[in-house]
Amino acid sequence: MLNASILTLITFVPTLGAIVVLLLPRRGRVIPAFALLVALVTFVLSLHLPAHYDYAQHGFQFVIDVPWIAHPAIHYHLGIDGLSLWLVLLTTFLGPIGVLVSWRAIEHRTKEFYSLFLLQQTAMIGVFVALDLFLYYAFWELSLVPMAILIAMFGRRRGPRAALKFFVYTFLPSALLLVAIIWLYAQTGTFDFVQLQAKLAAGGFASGALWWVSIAFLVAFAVKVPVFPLHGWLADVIEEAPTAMAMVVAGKLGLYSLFRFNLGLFPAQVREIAPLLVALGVIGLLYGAMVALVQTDVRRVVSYAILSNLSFCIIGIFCFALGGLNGAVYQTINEGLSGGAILVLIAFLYERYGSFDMTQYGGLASRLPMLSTLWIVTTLALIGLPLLNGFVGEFLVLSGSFPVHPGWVAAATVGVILSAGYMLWMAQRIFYGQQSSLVSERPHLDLGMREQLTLWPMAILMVVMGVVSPYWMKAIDPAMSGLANPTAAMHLTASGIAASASTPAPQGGAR
Amino acid sequence: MHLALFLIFGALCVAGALNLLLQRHPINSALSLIVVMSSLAVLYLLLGAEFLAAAQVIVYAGAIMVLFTFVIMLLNAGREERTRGSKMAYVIGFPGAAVLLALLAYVFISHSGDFHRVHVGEYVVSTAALSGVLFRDLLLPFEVTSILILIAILGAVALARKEH
Amino acid sequence: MNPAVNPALRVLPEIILTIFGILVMLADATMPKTASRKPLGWLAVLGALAALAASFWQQSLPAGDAFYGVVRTDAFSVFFHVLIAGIVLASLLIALDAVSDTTEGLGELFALILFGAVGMMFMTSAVELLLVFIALEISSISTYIMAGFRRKTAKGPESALKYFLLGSFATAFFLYGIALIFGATGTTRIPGIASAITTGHAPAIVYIGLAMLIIGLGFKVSAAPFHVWTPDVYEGAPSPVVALMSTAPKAAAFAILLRIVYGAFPLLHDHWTPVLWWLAVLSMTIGNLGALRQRNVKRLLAYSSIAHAGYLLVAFAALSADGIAAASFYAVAYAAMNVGIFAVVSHAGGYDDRLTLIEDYRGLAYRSPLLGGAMAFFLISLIGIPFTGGFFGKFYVFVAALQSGLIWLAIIGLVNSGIAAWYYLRVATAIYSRPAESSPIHAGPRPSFALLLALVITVSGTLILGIFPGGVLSSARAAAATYTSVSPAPPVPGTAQR
Amino acid sequence: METGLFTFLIVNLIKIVVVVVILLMAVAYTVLLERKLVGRIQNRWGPSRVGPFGLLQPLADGAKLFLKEDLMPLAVERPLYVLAPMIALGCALTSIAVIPFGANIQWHGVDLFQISDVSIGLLILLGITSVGVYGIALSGWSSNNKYSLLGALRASAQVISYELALGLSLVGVVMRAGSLRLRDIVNVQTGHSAVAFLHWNFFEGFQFVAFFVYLMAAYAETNRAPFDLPEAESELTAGYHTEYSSMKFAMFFMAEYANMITVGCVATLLFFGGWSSPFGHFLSGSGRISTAILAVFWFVVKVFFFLFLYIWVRGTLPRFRYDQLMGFGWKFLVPVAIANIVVTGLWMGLRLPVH
Amino acid sequence: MVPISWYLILSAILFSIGVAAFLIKRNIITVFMSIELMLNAVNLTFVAFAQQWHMVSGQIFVFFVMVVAAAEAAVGLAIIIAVFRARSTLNVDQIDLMKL
Repeated sequence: MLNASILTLITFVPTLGAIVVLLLPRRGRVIPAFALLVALVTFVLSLHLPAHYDYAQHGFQFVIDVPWIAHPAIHYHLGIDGLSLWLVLLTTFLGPIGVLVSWRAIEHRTKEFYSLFLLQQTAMIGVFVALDLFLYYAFWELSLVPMAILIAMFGRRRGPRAALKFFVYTFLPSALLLVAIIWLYAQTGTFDFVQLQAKLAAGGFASGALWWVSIAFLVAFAVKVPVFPLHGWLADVIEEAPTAMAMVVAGKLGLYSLFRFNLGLFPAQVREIAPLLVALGVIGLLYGAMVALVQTDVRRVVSYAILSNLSFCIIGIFCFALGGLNGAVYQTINEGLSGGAILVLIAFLYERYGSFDMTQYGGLASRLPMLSTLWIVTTLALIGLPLLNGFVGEFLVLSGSFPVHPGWVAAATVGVILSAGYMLWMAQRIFYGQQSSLVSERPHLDLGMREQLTLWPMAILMVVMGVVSPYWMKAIDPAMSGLANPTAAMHLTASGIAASASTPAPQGGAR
Repeated sequence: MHLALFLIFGALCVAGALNLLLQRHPINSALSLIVVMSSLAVLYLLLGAEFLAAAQVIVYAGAIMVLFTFVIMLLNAGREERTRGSKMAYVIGFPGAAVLLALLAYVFISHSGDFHRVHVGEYVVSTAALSGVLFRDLLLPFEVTSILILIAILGAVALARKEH
Repeated sequence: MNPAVNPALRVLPEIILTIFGILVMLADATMPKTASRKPLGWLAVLGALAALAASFWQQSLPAGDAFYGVVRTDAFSVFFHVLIAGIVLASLLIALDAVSDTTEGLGELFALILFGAVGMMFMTSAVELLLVFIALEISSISTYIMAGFRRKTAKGPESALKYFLLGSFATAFFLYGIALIFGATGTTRIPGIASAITTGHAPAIVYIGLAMLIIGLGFKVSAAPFHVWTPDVYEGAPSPVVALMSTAPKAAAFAILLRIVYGAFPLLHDHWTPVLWWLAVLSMTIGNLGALRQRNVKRLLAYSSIAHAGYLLVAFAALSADGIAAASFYAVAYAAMNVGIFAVVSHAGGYDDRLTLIEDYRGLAYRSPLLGGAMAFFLISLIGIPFTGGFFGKFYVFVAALQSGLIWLAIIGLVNSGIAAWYYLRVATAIYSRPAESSPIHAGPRPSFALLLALVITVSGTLILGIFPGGVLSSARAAAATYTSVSPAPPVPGTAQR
Repeated sequence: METGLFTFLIVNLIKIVVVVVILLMAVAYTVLLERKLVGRIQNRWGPSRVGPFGLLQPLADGAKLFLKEDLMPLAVERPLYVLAPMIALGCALTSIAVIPFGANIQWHGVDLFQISDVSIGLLILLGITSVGVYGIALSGWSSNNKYSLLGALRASAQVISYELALGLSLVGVVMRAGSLRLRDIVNVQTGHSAVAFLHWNFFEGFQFVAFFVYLMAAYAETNRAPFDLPEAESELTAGYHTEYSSMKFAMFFMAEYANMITVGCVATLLFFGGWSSPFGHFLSGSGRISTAILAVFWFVVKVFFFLFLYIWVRGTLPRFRYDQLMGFGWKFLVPVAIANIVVTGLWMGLRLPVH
Repeated sequence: MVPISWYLILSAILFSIGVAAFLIKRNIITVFMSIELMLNAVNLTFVAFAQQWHMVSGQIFVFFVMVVAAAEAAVGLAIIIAVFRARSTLNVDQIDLMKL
């Protein structure tokens, strides 16, 4: 049955691809072409998910649950719900784009690059689909490695340093996360997310210990997002990493984990600490925006913009309003999409002019109309113009959260305005005004076939997501409604267990 | 007589050991150690271990220590120098050893009630009895020892071989 | 004792190794002086293979004693027999790759490796402290010698000397410990000691004796604060030898430490677990902090091995069947990755350590993708990244610790593994950074068949242990089950909830 | 103990004094014997001036050595320099303590012909022999003279090497006797037939191989020709005792000859039936007194034979080169000794059914 | 007559002196000799306990310790010779090519 094995396929096809890449000859563009093929196949396979997803049903679908290691009891347990559905798709969607954007940027050591890239795909998809905490943690940690090596090997001059920083930043809290996961196992005898949720909801644990466990989870994820004071690695990594990695390094993994585990397993503890996080979110939003305003390096602007946008998601999450949560999920996807797009654009710009300094640019719009158009579209998506995807997310977050923390959310609104400021200012400085010497000296090659292939799908998706958001929401909303209030969460959990218990594992939840 | 012998040779042991510690020249230390070992042989006799007493003299005093003096002479080891390291060692060495001794002595004294008293000839292990256990119950360790010796020979040859 | 089993079969791997060791010696003596000694290495490999096969075969033996209760083959000892035979096999291959035809004393080296392995194997199967002592000495003395095998260099003999002096010092403590235990219980058989101590309290002599045994073995496994010799010895010893001595004697020493504390003093666990707790914390912390400031790769790996000894001790302190299984599993995982990384270091650096500093390894991945990739892979496993043996081993260790309620130990351990990531990554990033133009690196000669074989063994071992640990795990649990009768019941998972 | 402590001490003291005096006399006349015999071998007379046939020569030598000035070179390591000859002579004399030189005849509970009858007599002999090397080693080292040091180094290496072969060669004998007590070893070899000498270990126990190994190892142990490298005068002046003079020199001298006698005694005891008559009851005495005397007689005869052999060898064989010496010891004597043990073990195993 | 504990204390004294000597002495050979002293002290303990329990195995242990000590001495002295050849010194503090 395809439904049972589809997640396994989506997860491990890239790994298989990675192994094959290692065996391919280093001739011509064989390796990137093959990697593209693998990424596309993965994407096509992942299209099966929304097509066969049962939107009416709560709980996890496409479930596969077979014992992996007998003792300690670890299962190979995969499944998706409305939350992970779109994140998996986002990841598989960005896969081919990552290959295409690297097409010219990576000229040497292609074998290493593409095999690690594909391995990274596996790790990220694995994070979204794993329902066994051990398995989840394995993918979570695994996602660090190819990322770090790729940054070190293919980053710019200070790549190794950035990779080290990234790794250490994320690895140390992960160690605590592991302690927490094992502690949960020691207490409950299971790594299974669904069972854990039920057992934790049933109560009976020392609240102090549980609180610390939730903190361990929180910190590990907050670093990965990153949440405001833990963002030290972000700018360096965005600056140094190859574009294909910079696109995926921040945001979705950490945010997904916050949704899934912090909100899913520790609703009570999270609510205790939520005000702090909302405050951090607002501070991060404003801080990111203000720092971005004074940057001249485009990558720095974008990296602080990303920090700012992600902080926005944090606000949405920790207000615990259904609208805010929905918006946060949407915003997570948006960020992956639009943030990725702007990084791709920057990369293309750099390939042409060899500079990241926006003061050296000017008047590009007339020379490169296609690039400029796409840039503007992306900018508008990022600042939340209606009819584009960013608007939906921002609106949902602000409107949903405002009743909960009116003061903070009002402050966040200022951040939104600031973000419009720096993004537009950047666009203005690069594309309009007088042509700079840098621009006029170089030949003007507008986007080529490959580059258009890279960007148009993203641009189109931005528009589609802005216009027909309910299509996405019908999966997100049920998943979030359970997290919005804890009693509903109990209910959801109960039904989730019922669902996974009533349907035999191989058949999954969907029909 | 047992007591007298114990006191004499025990004192000799301690004196030898202290001399080893205090002498600056390795050969004097080596000779002190020989004194300790020979005195121990007498104590073994008092404790009814005849075979061991002889083995002690043959193996330790007669072979191992000869090897030591041989090497000292071969390398023409001179007096020990006092260096910075030795001050540090004094700070650790004496208190460490003193603590160890105090601990052990305390334990032995506090348990002294549990121990027998030894009389001369009360329990003498004959060589035959010794070999009876050695070649039956402990045959395997005995055989395995041969590997140990083989290794020692191999190693000594490999390490001290002359340059080609 | 099962009368149907010929006692010789219970020591079959040891016998095979001894025979092959003697064959190597004799062949070495009869060969012409100028002939290449590499065939001897292959002969030794053959011996290690035979011993490995024999060890596997021993799994079919019913558990029992032989030679008047001096050795015991049970799931536990056979588990470690297999492990040691595997390590010896890989180390021999590494040695074959690293040495040249003109390397001095090759015949002796191969023979010593085989003989040393005999001692290590006996350590895991001995239940009589006398045999433990002899076996420990065989393993130690052979490693002392091998540590100083490059005697023309200034560092070789120095490292042998340090290892020897401190090792013998530790041996004296170990021996005193045995003497005191013998004095308190009147026996040197491990089961006999266990039956002599019938309550949770014992005479003070027993405690001192046990402490001395732990000190002695602590030296052998290079647990802090008894670790001072490790970095120097690893630095001065030839890399193939380090591959062996950082894993096999340690695994054997851990096995015997397990036998002693769990097998002979199960009822005194209230007294020895805190000691192990502290040893674990100190080893992890000192090992990792020490490694942070190392520039020499071999020294760095030495400190890392101290840290890994600490992780292993965490499992000991867990005081449960899971803890024993975790320790056994970890020993295997550590062996696979550490032997592997020394295979790379040995090939890249050569027998005479051409490359020593981390900077020397800059760009290894560019010069030789195979070596660089393999080294990065082993570093990743040492860090403890999932789907490698290093991760699952660590994971299982901390599962055992947390199940026994050692929360702080687990936190300290995992924070430590976070710190450790830093220095492993320094090496890893060096491997993957572009080499400086003037750097003297050359990745050495083309990897030989022996090296490829060793890498295949270690890489696949590390991967299998990370992805499909089930097989080894069930063996480890069977090994641990040897002690379930004597170890206190572990806390049942889920009790907190009910 | 039947006798009191005091009597025990007195009787033993007397025994010791008597034995030591006899031994020293024997040493003195062994020297004379050597000089005479070597003289004859070299076709000259040897000492003949002092007393009839030069019989008073040892006394004259002794007096000379006593009266000479005792030189103490300035650069020597004084305490050890003084100690070394004492160790050498002490060990040489002590080893005689466990040697039974006559039949086991008790007088008021006191064994007349042995100072101390211990159950591990053979081991004690070996032990004392092995300690004796310190005398040589220390003398050479403390003399602060390179010839002496070389001699001492040679001696140490040689003694350690050959001790192995020596010890191994005795194992066969011990196996046959099943005891380390020297009297037991002799008793095993004693027979009553007219050809009792066939019971000797040398013949019956197949131990003639062991005997030759022992003999050669013992020659090396005593630093006698052809193994006298430590004092090889052509290379090292006088080896370890180059710097010694007067009484200290005499002590080394005496130690060497005392050791020769000890070796002779041991060879007699272990391989040639000790004090027992080679011809069974013939000449073995019937009464207590005659038994005692004849036993001592046989013993002395046999020992004398070995002393004679010593001197004969010295007069006949050239000195080994150093590497030959080591090679001979390690590559020939040790393997042969081990083979002898194996063969003896097999032979005994075949002869004695398992009980 | 003489209590066993006296022997044990004597051996403890010797062992402690050995430990102190190991830490204090600066000549490699002497350091090695102090290890031998420690082993001898342990041997005395074994023999004393063998007398205490009237068990032969305690004495046999000593026998094995001697064998081991001999093997150790052979190897140890070979190592010392190798060190001396390489470094021409026997002072522990000068054997410091590698930082401890």
